[in-house]
Amino acid sequence: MTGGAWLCLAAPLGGTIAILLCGTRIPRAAAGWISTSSVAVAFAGAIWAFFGVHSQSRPQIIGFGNALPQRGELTTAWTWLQSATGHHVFSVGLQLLVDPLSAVMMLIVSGVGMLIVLYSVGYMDGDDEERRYFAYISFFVFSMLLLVEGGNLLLLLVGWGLVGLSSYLLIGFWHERPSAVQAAKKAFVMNAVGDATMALAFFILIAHTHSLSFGVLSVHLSSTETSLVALGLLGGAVAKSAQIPLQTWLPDAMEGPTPVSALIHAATMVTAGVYLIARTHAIFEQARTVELIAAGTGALTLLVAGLIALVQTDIKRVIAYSTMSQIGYMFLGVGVGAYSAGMFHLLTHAFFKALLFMAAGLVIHAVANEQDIRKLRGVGKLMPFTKWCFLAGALALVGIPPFSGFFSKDSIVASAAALGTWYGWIFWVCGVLGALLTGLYTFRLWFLVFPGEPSPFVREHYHDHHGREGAWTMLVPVGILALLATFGGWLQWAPKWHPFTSWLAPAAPTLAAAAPTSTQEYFTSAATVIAGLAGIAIAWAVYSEQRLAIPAAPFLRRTFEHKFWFDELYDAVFYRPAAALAGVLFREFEEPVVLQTGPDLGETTLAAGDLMRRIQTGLLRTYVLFLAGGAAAVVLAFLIVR
Amino acid sequence: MSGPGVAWYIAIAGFLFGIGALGVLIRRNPLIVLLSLELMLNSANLALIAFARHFHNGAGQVFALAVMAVAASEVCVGLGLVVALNRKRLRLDVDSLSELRG
Amino acid sequence: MLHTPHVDWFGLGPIFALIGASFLALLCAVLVPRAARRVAAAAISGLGFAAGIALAIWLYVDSASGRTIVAGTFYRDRWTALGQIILCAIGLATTLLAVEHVPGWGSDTEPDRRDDHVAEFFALLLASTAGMAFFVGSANLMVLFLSLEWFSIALYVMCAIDYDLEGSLEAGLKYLIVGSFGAAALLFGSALVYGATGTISFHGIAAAVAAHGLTGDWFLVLGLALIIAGLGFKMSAAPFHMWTPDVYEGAPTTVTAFMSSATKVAALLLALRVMGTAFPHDSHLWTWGFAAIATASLVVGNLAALVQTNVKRILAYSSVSHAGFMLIALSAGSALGARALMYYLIPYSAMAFGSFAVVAARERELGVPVTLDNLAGFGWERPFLGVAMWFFVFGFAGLPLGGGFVGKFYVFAAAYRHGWVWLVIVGVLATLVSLYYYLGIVRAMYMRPAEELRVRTDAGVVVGGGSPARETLLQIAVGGALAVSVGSLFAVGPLIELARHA
Amino acid sequence: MNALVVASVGNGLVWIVWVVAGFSLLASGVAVVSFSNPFYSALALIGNLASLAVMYLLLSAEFVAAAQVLVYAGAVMVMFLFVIAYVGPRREEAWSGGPTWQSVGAVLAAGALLVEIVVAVGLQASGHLGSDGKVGPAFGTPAWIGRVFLTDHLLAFEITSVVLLIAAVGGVILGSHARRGVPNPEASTR
Amino acid sequence: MNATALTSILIWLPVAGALVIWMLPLSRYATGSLAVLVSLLEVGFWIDQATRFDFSRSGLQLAQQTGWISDLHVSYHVGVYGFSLWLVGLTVVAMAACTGYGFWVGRDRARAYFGLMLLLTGATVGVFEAQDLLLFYAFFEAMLIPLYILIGVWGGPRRLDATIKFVIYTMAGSLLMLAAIVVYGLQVGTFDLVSGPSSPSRWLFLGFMFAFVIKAPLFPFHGWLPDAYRQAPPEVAAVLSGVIAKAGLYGMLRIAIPKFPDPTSFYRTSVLALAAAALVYGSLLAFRSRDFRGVVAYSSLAQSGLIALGLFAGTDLGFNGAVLQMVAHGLVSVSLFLIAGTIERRTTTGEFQLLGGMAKGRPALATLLMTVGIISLAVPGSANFAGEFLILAGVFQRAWWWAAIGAGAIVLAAMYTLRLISAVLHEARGSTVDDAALDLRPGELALVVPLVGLLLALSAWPAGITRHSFPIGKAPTATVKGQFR
Repeated sequence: MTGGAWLCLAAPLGGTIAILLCGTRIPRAAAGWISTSSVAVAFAGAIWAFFGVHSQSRPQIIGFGNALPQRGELTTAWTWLQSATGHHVFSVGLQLLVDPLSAVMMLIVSGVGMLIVLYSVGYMDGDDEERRYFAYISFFVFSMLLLVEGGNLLLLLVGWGLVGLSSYLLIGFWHERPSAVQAAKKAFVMNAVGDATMALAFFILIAHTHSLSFGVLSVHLSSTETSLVALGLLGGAVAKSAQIPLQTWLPDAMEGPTPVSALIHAATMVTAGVYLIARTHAIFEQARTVELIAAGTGALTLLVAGLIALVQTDIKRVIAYSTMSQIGYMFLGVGVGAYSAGMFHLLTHAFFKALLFMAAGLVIHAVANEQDIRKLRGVGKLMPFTKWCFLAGALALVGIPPFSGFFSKDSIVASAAALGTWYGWIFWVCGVLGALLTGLYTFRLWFLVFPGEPSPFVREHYHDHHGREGAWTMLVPVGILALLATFGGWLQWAPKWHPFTSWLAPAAPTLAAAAPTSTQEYFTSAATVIAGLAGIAIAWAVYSEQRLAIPAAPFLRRTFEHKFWFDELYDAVFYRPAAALAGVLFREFEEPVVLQTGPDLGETTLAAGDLMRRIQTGLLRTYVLFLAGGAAAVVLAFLIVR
Repeated sequence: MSGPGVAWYIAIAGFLFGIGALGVLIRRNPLIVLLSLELMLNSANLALIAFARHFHNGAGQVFALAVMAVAASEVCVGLGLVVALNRKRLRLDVDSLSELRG
Repeated sequence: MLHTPHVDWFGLGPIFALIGASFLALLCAVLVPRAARRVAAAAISGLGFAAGIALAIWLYVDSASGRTIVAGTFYRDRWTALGQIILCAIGLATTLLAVEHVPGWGSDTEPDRRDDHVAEFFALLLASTAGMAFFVGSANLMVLFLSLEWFSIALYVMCAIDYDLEGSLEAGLKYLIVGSFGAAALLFGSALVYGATGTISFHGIAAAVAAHGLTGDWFLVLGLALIIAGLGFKMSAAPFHMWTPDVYEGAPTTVTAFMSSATKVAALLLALRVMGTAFPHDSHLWTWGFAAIATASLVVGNLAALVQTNVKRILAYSSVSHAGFMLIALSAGSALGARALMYYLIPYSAMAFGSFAVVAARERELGVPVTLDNLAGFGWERPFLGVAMWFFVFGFAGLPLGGGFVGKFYVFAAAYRHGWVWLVIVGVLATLVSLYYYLGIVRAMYMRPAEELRVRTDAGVVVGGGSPARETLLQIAVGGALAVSVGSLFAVGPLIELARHA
Repeated sequence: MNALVVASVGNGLVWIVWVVAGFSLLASGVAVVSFSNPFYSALALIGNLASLAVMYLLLSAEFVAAAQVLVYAGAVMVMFLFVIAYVGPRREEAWSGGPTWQSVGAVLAAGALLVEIVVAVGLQASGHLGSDGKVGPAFGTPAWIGRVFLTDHLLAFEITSVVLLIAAVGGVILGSHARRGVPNPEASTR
Repeated sequence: MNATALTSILIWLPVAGALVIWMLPLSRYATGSLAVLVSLLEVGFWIDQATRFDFSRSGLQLAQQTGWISDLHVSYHVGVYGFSLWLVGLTVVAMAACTGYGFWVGRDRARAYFGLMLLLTGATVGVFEAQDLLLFYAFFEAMLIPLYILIGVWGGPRRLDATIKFVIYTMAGSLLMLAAIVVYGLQVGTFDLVSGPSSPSRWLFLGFMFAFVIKAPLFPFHGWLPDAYRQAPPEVAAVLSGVIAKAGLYGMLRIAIPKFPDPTSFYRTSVLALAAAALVYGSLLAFRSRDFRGVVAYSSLAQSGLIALGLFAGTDLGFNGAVLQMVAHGLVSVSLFLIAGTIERRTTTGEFQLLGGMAKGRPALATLLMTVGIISLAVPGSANFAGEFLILAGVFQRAWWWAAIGAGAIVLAAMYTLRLISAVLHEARGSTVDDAALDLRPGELALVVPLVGLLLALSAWPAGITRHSFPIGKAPTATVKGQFR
């Protein structure tokens, strides 16, 4: 199975290098195919690894440092970083871990990745820097796989940073657009903040355990240290998964090409935070408070994002906010301890959110890159296939049975209820409200864009692709994902059958406290489905038939449109002060003090030299005078001292 | 012998030395400066002779004689310079020789 | 019944060689036809110095144990021999430097008297070197004073020998008068010391002081002070240095090169000898005295050099500051200090001579005084001289391109051994300041943009050194200096051995 | 023979002579420094030298005294007078100008030296100086000097001659009229 | 060949090369190729040296010693330790690249130029190999001379002020060090670094540190840095920040810390504070500075601060990280300055207002600059990340807030580096960027690509350095405490 893991990791990197080296010697399209096939190979490797783990009957002890039996295997290529520290040796290998959790993630990343890369072949066709795009995207898949396969915390951080890098590269892919470049920088810097907090957490671990293998997460530290470590990791997770308070980069990231949004900012990278918490649940369980903070963050985010999504007019941004809000659900899940539920939602979300983005991409592609939903009314009539696919995704998103979202989302909310504590119920309420909002904004989008007569703008700008709604490379993946979004959820229905949970159990067992009873499950499902339907109904009433007028709440509307003023806040609190400080330092210290001190001293010395020159009058008598005076002085001194 | 002790002679020599030094310091005519230098050398000579007398050994007197010769040589070169200056129609004023300065 | 003392002719060999050569050169002036006079005189001078070096080396080898000769008036020891070797070497280099452009030629506008005083110049050069050779070996105050006057008078004349140039005359007169004043002070001091101890021989003085406990004797102290003043004048240490920049600037550059190196060597060596042998019991006085003078020289020399534009003046002030450095060694008053001084003198004299020689070359190709401005581009036109110059100035600055580096190190070591960290700090700061003008010279030679290279001379505008005369001998002289200054960095060990045995 | 003289005249006279000589010595010295005309200064110096010679006699250094008179009052001063005559009498105000600190410093420095020496002498006189005994009759006679010169200080003697020679050469170089570039009206008139 | 001879050969071969170049009247082309050949030979000899080095042994290796100044116990004593081996490697590689750059751009007055470059190589290698204080000082100073002339002759318009400033500043430090050396050497009776005992004197420690903090430089002793880095020719600026600055840090590691243990611990907090200040201050000023070289200059100030943090953390991780970071940052800043040079050759400027949009149609330039930039901001997985991670982990063990400051500075580093990248490559095309500004030529690629390749190799295996800078199996702190014996 490790062979599969290595293959899975190496293939996309190989693709990148191949594309870079070939450069302009290969046609543009070829780059796309190299990339696609490399990711396909990775998918094959992932399957190999998956069945490897599957066939591994008995749990065994793997090199975790701790003696807990696990399923899976740890494989090391070479020592990446090593240093003595005291009597111990701090050593980090370039090692991969194949266990149920990483196997699932590998499947998601490479599988969905493969579909999206294939989709990009059509989508990016004709862009004059296609090769660069595919090099980047294969590099992203590599980084993401490194993240999920990384066999120790440092390697996980490496993958963590590299996905951030490739996300930066892809967001800023159209680098002539200032907005794109800005968005890219923003994304990278905010992620760097997360990386920094993670690094700090690791420093604590190193200081106390001299190691960064996953095993050290279950060793016992003092409660403060545990909490600090957990907080550090949470910081990273929050930044990467665009949760409050580090969420502002995600909507801007929509500047990137749509497939990028689908792959990185919907299906895989942004969900890495969830994976991180699931992977490091041991430390979080030691610091339960922090874990609940994570859950709270999720709950808050899913509401805030839902509210903001209500007023967005850019089709991709609406979906982006829905992503934030769905990841909020996942955080809620893993936060309360229902790791498998969170991971399951991650899986289904990857399906339907990628689907939604790519369907949106079809639309954008067909109408000359117009993204404003107010102009796109009635495009569905011209693009039936896209329309139905999108509908499937939308229903899955809202969580209407039998679509996949229903199965995953509800069990999360249910496990919140399972806590039975006051905050448990708060989380539950948030979840249900979130379902309402989801229905509302999703179908606002739907009703605004797809049904009805095409608007003149659409008629004017719509152009099909050889009589189809898009290149087959784009339609096929959308189709496949539509099927997955529809039926993928049947993999597990918590009250009745739960293979997914039991599969993950060895790696991330659900906390007993977060295991809902069947009643809670049914009850919650009913609540959320009703909420979702209600949302849909309101959306229908408001945006389709105009039965209702939107209540005029200008303040609320402005709040939502300004995304609760987070950008303004950060600009005022962090960026401006830093820039101002730099300016002040330069004007007030660097120039006058640091750069000027030397020259000033020099000037003083030269002035002294000038004095000397004035003494040198050229008058012979002066010279004799100094000779005599000097002699007199020496004599005097000697007579005195003698 | 009786009469003024050596100390008196040295005192005189000291005075003479000071006067000569003053002359070198304040006069501008090179000739007079040279004369003042002679004064200084002579004061040294006086001291030497006096000490020779005091110690009853000849070194002092020989020294004095040698100094005379040296003084003569200095004067010789000095006067040569004065002549050269004069030939270049320069004012005989050491203050006017201040091309080199700073 | 008159017992004339036995004269150790061999012990005086180098001096006699020089004097003899001097007389021969003088004879050239009258016997050799004008056409051949220059070459003949130069050849004689060269041979004289060569002979001097040879004899001095022989003397060094032969006199492992030092003793005084000619009725205890002259030292025959390795110390003297070493000093004489250095002095003769400088003289030889000066000869090479002078041959192609003898001071005293007068202006080229009068071709009929291009060989005016050529022979006399070499005679004086030889004579003054002989005087210095005597000076470093003198064993009593009288010989000291006489030999001092000997080479001083020769130098006065050499400075003024370009008497068609007002600057030369002025330099001569200033040097003469200030020098005579200094000599008078030294003489009076000697008289007082004689008065205090009743003897004029160095050993005798020390013995008398020891015998009668004259350490604090008024006359002795007074005389010592005046002697220090007189010597301080010769080594151009502040505040007795004031004549230095003017004379160095006014004198013919060849003469300046000779003075700046040879005079310092002689004066410092002798000062070390006098203080060590005659006044060991007053070291508590003269160590401090020299330390103070050293500090003054470092401060004055370096500060004043900062603001100069005339290169000869810069180098003059730098020689003042180096007098300061060497006085640090002297003021340590220890064997280490002596070695330090001995060692320092070798690269220093080479660098001083070499730098002035380079200036001379530039001066000859421009026909005007060399300033930082008209030095522009020199490094590119005359690569060898340029490289030599930056070796010299960086060596002055104590950068590890030459013995100057090790010399400074030695000097500081000596000062620290003597417990004077403050003096080390002073030296360090002085070096720091000195960097500015040393670097300034290199900057002028290499880093000025091309358009600054045009300089105005009395012969109209010339592009700096357009087609300079190839002065092979000058380049040989500079090369020799370069070899010595760089070689002394690597050959520290052997040189120190020489100094140690001296 | 002078020893007899001194012996006969006795102390009082010695003192008187000393005082007179000393006075004229200093007076002439001051005169040398303060005359505005070099010619007078030169004459004053002759007087100075003469009184010095007397001092030497008092110190029983006949030969030196004689040499003093011959060499100085004879050769050197004559040389001086010639040059002064050649240059022509030039008047110059006695006290030169220049920077004020210059003059002040001049007086201070010279004064300081003078005072220091005299003070030292005074302090010393209380010490071992002062006393002084008889000297042998030969002391200071030419013969005696000659012996000293040829035995103990042979080298000095030789050096002196060299110095004189060099000075002569120098004087020739600097003073020589030969093929002078600069036209010299005085020379032509003379 | 005798293995120990290699140590001296590495120092004197380039010097000999310089002399040959000055002696022979070769053509510009011949001169350049000779110089490049010599610098490549250096690399070869270094590889040979590295292969002969026994990383498991502790103590000085491949050492040579002959007397120099016998009566003061000063000797010509050279040799290498693990970490100095890496720094020598950095030197020869960087110098080879920079000499090659000089050859590629065809510097005028070729003989002088290449001679000086070779001289610089020899002196710098000497600094890292010298095992005698006076010898160390000699080489430390000797580096200045070629630098002075290189900057002063081939530098930018305001080069004269820059050179004077640079030399005076650095000499101010090193002269005090000379005083300290004299005192130390005479106190302990030897100038030998290996046999010399440790000293408790705080003054001496300060004397040495003064020289090193100016050379490194640390805040606020960097007054010479901005001008020097802006006015120097790009390849010389590359050497300055990539190699010469490391000499100061090397001095801390080799001399200041092991020879003065008590003063080190006494002043530890102060030095750490200076280092942290340099880190934050440098990053802030890099963030506001308006030209390519300004950013790189201030960022290397920040990096020096970071490395000093690692050194004075006094922990094993810190030492290992510092050595790794010295090499990694050396390579990074050399590459960055060379790229800056290529850009300035095309656009005549490094001003951000006048640049931009260069990525379009210049894939090689874009890729290389992007790669180096990304590595220099220490993206996880890069060699610089490994170094910074170890350093901060190490200093964390000293006190958590140092690491916190460092982590903050990492975010700042991301900000200014990305700003640099996009100002040059992205958005609208700058006014000076025209079609005449071509992509990197093969010659330039041949210079930069190997450096980047080395960086990537180092990123793939940072342990290659961290395991081999100090004797394997011995804790660095122990080694340092034992004065590397």
